[in-house]
Amino acid sequence: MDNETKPSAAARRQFLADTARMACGVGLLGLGVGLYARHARALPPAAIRPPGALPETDFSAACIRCGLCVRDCPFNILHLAKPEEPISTGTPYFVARQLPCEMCEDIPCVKACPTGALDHSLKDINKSKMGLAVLVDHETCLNFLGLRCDICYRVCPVIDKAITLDPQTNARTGKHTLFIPVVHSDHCTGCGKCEKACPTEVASIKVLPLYMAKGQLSAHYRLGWVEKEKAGGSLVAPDVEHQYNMPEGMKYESGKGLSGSPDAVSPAPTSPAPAALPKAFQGGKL
Amino acid sequence: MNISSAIIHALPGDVAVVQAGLATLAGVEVHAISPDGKLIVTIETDDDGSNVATYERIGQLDGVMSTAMVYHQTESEPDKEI
Amino acid sequence: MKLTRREFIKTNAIAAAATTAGMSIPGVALAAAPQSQDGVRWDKGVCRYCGTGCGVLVGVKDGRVVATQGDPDAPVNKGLNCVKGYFLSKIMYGKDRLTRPLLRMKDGKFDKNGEFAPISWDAAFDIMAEKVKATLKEPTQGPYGVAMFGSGQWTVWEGYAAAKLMKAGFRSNSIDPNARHCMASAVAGFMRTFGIDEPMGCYDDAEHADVFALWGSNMAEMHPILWSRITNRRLTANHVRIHVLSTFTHRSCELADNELIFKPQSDLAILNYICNYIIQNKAVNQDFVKKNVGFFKGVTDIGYGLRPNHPLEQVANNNGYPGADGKPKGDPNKHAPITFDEFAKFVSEYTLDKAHEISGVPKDKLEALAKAYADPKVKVTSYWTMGFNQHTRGTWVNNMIYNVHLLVGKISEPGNSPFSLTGQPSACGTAREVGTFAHRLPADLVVMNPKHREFAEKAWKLPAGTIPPTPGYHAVLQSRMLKDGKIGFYWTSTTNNMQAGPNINGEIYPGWRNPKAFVVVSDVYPTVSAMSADLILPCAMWMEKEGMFGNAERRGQMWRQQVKAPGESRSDLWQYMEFSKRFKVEDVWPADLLAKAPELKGKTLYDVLYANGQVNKFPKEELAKVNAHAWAGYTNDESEAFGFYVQKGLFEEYAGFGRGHAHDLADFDTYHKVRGLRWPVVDGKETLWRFREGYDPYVKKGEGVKFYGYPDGKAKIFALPYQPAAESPDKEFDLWLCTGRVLEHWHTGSMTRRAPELYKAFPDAVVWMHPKDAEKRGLKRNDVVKVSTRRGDIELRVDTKGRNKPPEGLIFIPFFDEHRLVNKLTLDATCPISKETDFKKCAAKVVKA
Amino acid sequence: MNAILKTSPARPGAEAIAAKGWLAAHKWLILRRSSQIGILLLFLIGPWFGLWIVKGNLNFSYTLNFLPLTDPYVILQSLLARQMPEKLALIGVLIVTLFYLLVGGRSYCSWVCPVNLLTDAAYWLRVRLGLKGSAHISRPTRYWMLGMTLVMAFVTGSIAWEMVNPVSMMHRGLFFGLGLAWAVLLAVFLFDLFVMRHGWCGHLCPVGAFYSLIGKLSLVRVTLPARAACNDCMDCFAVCPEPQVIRPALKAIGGTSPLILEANCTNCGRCIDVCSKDVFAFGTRFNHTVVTVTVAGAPQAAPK
Repeated sequence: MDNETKPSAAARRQFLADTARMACGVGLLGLGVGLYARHARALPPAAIRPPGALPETDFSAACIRCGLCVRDCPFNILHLAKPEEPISTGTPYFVARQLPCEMCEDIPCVKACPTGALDHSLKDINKSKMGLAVLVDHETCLNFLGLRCDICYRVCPVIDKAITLDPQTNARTGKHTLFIPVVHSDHCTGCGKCEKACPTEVASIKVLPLYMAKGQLSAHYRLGWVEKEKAGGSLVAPDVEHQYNMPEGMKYESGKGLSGSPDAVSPAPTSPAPAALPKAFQGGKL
Repeated sequence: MNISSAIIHALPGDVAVVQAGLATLAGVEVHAISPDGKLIVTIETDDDGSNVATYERIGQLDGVMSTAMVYHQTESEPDKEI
Repeated sequence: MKLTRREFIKTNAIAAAATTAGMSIPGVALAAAPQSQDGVRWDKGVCRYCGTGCGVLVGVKDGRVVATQGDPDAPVNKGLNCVKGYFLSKIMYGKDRLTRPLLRMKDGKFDKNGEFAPISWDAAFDIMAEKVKATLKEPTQGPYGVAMFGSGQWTVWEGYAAAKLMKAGFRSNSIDPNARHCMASAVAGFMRTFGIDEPMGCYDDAEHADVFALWGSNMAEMHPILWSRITNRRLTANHVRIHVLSTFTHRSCELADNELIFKPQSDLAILNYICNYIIQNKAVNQDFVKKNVGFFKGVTDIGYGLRPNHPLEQVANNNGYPGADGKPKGDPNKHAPITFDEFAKFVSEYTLDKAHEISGVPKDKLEALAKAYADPKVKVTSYWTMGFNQHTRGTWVNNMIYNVHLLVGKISEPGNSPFSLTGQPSACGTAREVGTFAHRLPADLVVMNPKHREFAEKAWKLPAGTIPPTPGYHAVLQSRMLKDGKIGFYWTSTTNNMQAGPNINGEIYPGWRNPKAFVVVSDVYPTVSAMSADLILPCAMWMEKEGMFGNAERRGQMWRQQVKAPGESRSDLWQYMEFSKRFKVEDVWPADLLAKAPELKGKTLYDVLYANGQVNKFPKEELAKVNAHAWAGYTNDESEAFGFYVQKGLFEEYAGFGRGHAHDLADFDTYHKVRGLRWPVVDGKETLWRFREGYDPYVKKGEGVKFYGYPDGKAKIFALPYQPAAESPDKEFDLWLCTGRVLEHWHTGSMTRRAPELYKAFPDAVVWMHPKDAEKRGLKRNDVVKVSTRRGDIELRVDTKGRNKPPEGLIFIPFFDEHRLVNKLTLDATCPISKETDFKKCAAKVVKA
Repeated sequence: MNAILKTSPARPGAEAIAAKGWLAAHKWLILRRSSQIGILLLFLIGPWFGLWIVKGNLNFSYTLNFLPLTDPYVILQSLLARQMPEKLALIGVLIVTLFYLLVGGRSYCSWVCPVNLLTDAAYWLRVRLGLKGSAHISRPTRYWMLGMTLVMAFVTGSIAWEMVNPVSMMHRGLFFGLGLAWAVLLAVFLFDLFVMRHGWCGHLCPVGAFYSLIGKLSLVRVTLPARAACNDCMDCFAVCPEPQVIRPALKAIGGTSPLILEANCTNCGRCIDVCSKDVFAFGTRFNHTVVTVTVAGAPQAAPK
């Protein structure tokens, strides 16, 4: 060691070899870590990030694993991932089936985040997108079977917006209704209360990451009725009035079809009521 | 173990004779007798061979017109609780 | 029952052979019962919860109910259930099921302040008998001090056996069912308007009406399967309209074409406005009204059913309470005939403007509703539940909805139906029809009527004068009498009044813990009530006994006992009958009564009431015979215990009251075969719509419509005013508090909270509040708040979104949660006529906890 | 260093105990352990007793909802992964950086880091068991490790190192649940015990490497005001986790000041404790003065 200042050729070779060995070792380790990190970026579907979480790639860069969000969650629903879990170690998540997000109005978890991994521009918890509820199994959903469960609907904190019930006739009984739960992605926050409360043995409705849950229409087709509503009227000049050959007492209206009958003049009884459809028949459904 | 059930048609007058005959066969139990001469029996034997033999012997009993097996099941652990 | 595989296979083998040979084999019970591949035996039953009466099939394996299914052949539900029904198979198997009698003891003896310790049934009945006898002798208590609080969840024969034990055995009319909290107003409404109880229509109205009006009923959550039928009607018939009236927005409003959120109590004004609208617009069905209706004006200063010393009662001159002279102050039920014109004049002050002003409902919405009722071409079915019934003017408001239907003649025909829904599985079948109310006897008979008493005494083969002539203590009065020391022995069953009754802090708890009272609770789980009692008796429930329920459309449905009750649990029926053996007639009847029937001397109440030659008419062999079509060798625990077909005997004796009196039930055996029948069942035919020729066998040819409940065949229209609630918000208590239910839990949750999935679905009660009200108080959603009234306070979380959306100034709290007892807050004001509590209106305040 | 162990059969510090008494010979060790455990306790009374003085962990903590403290290393990785933290975290970085500039970068390792407790224990046991052999990895490897973690943050766009970092894993694990982190920590312990002396903290840990960079400029230093009194007992070398830092200053190689300026000195103060001659003392990087006066009584000390 005394020769440190003046290394011999052999020592220099030794040094170079050592350095190369070190670089290779560390490099291999780095490769492992890198691959592991990439792997862990594919968040398992059951793990849901707190509200305001950046997209997973950004999140794993911004989250410094401090656990402040965990500490400030008043309902103790958040955990930090442990090394054995298939989630980036130390990052916060919750499992809806165990304890869902209670959607605090003041969003304390986001406020607590020192780095913006939970986006501080999220001020309204209803705008958060932790995931998207998906009624994954129509075969076991009690409402699809005609039973009156609709628990997912009633526990939804954004009831009537994020989940609506679409009534359809129960063809089997002929006199009952199937209340089909429909999730609306523009309002669903992915809080997971529906998944937690779903009474079937294995939840029939689950919160999935947005990228898994959401489909997308192709740009080459537009929904005519949506476009018309957006435009506030027909995109092409409105139809002109039609005239029809009709027997006495009968009426034919474009869109409505035939009405009245030749003998009975009075129309079918309708009771007067404000014109709008019941909310159950609107529900944001297309 | 073989368990099977059968309907035995006996001549109406010979029911008692048939019943006595069945009583001599091992593993055969009479469960019901109808007025028109039908007997419902179960037959328990250890293997297929003795099962067939038992049916043959029933057929040979005096007063038996016909024997019809209705139900048959083999069970390896007959004394296990369900 | 344990079976080896050999036995199992043999049984199957025999069954197969027997089926092929067309023979039946006695002693092979298993084989004859329908059994599926997985060894589950299925039999028909009825859902244990609400008054809808959904049919279910119950699957039993190894002596345990392992599965249920909606009965696809049941006409009500066609195989469907709500989510509570989905978990039916779990309700009997909560971990804390009671299995032994438990008595509060200290040093081996009963002590009111002791700890619960297990005792034998013998010891339990010993102390009960001792307490009953002491109460009968105690001058301040007497026979009416022996009181019972029963249930609309009693099976028909349990209610009947209990009523008989109380009214004829102990000669106390102090028996009342929890249905008093639930539909007494509907009953009083029926009796006052029609002179006969129970709805005239049936569920099939749902497929025929053009307009549905919900008055204080959240059917979407409380009658989920019926709601699904109404929704389907709206869905499949374009012209159908739905009007929902409520004091807050709830799930049923989703389907509303017309949502009317009115101020609490203003339904009275709206109903009068509708009558006025009908008259002003010449929409009265003149022919119908002339022929079928009489007009009456009721007394109005009837008080609020509060304690007599309450200021509101002191100024009420027709509340029927003892006045200064000791005589009753008038009669709240009193009414005198008026003319149609007088009635028209009376309602004429309820103009659209006034109705709008009182109710706060926009005028166009009120008018739309009135038009629907007035339009002769439109068939209207009105449904109501607790919004009407739990009302300090509950009887009135029931009368007033009939006013509307009667004025336009929209009644007693498919689609035109005022229909009172029920919340308990046998509120109609047991509580009402069997006559377990403090003033009633079976089949609409009442104790005040000497002819009715005579009829009952004869039917029961008892001496004249056995049944006392005055009504006993009703539900709320029982709580007060307990507190005042007037009740010495109190027995409640199949109900949870310490959670469901009003003003727990002020009345019920102090009453039950009064040293002068001995309180017995028969129940299956350690409910709040059980834990407040002195003696707990473990009960058999639902499929652990043979039963019959009667649903809201007059449909009676029976089931067989499927499994044994756990441990030492016994059915209520066994409890009443076995307990009756503890009394000799001499112990409980006065000498002069006994002198009229010397042949009864020395006999026990059991001999007199149950082994009377009628109830014990059917020998044990009947069990197998009656049920042979379903189940060979069937028997049940009560019949084994007493040696005769107890249920059949009780049923047939009871059915004798109604047959020929427009309450006809079919014979016992039939009910065990069918999926329920709607009474009156005459010549084997059910009745769907009452009071109308063709549909109702009691209306003769050519009579058209006949309301035969009254001798003149006419129904009554009542002129009754709008009056304010007993307690309204003020400066300090500035919010209306309304209580109620949620779909996931049934009533006090003693069953549903023990199904883990249902508990998880809605674990804790919350207070729903308008977001602005929350903001004003500095509250956020999910904050823990303290809700208080003049009677107490509770802490729970606030919800500003979600299923219920109260308007500003009103909060809603469900009562299912035993850890957040909202009935510590409620006021024990009742309808003075029906004596039913108003759980929907009192004044409360909310602060951050 | 094998030689050292051979020539001093007694435990290092025995002389100092004899000279100064046990307490004085353990003063800094006790203070340091108190600091390490005290910090853990501060974090633990929250989850244990619901008394929230400090929330979070060493990556970021928030004290009394007032004082933010951020690990600059993790923020550096986050920045390299192209994420800008919130202001609060940056204030925390500033405070922490300034603090360690003051007290010495690797003070983090010896006074704060919980892994140090573990590796110290491993070393103590190693000596106890008389385990001799040690693998050879050069000390600068840690800088390669540091470089690698930073490159990985940049390349993967995530704080990749945090997934395996035993330091934060241990600290976080203690308050939020260890999970399988115990296995990682056990591996570190066993590595230090059987494979390599001072293996993790002294050779590999990139966190330590990072803090050593701050340490290059930091103020508080171990000074050797009485280096002349050194009797070459070698106890300081025996206890020092980074013994290479002592020699230049002690032996005045290249005419250096009596000041340990090496970035990897952890300011643990153990050398001060074990020196019976009181050669070492805490001072600042500006303490260049050498005490020429012989320390009184020093020669007489050290009874064997």
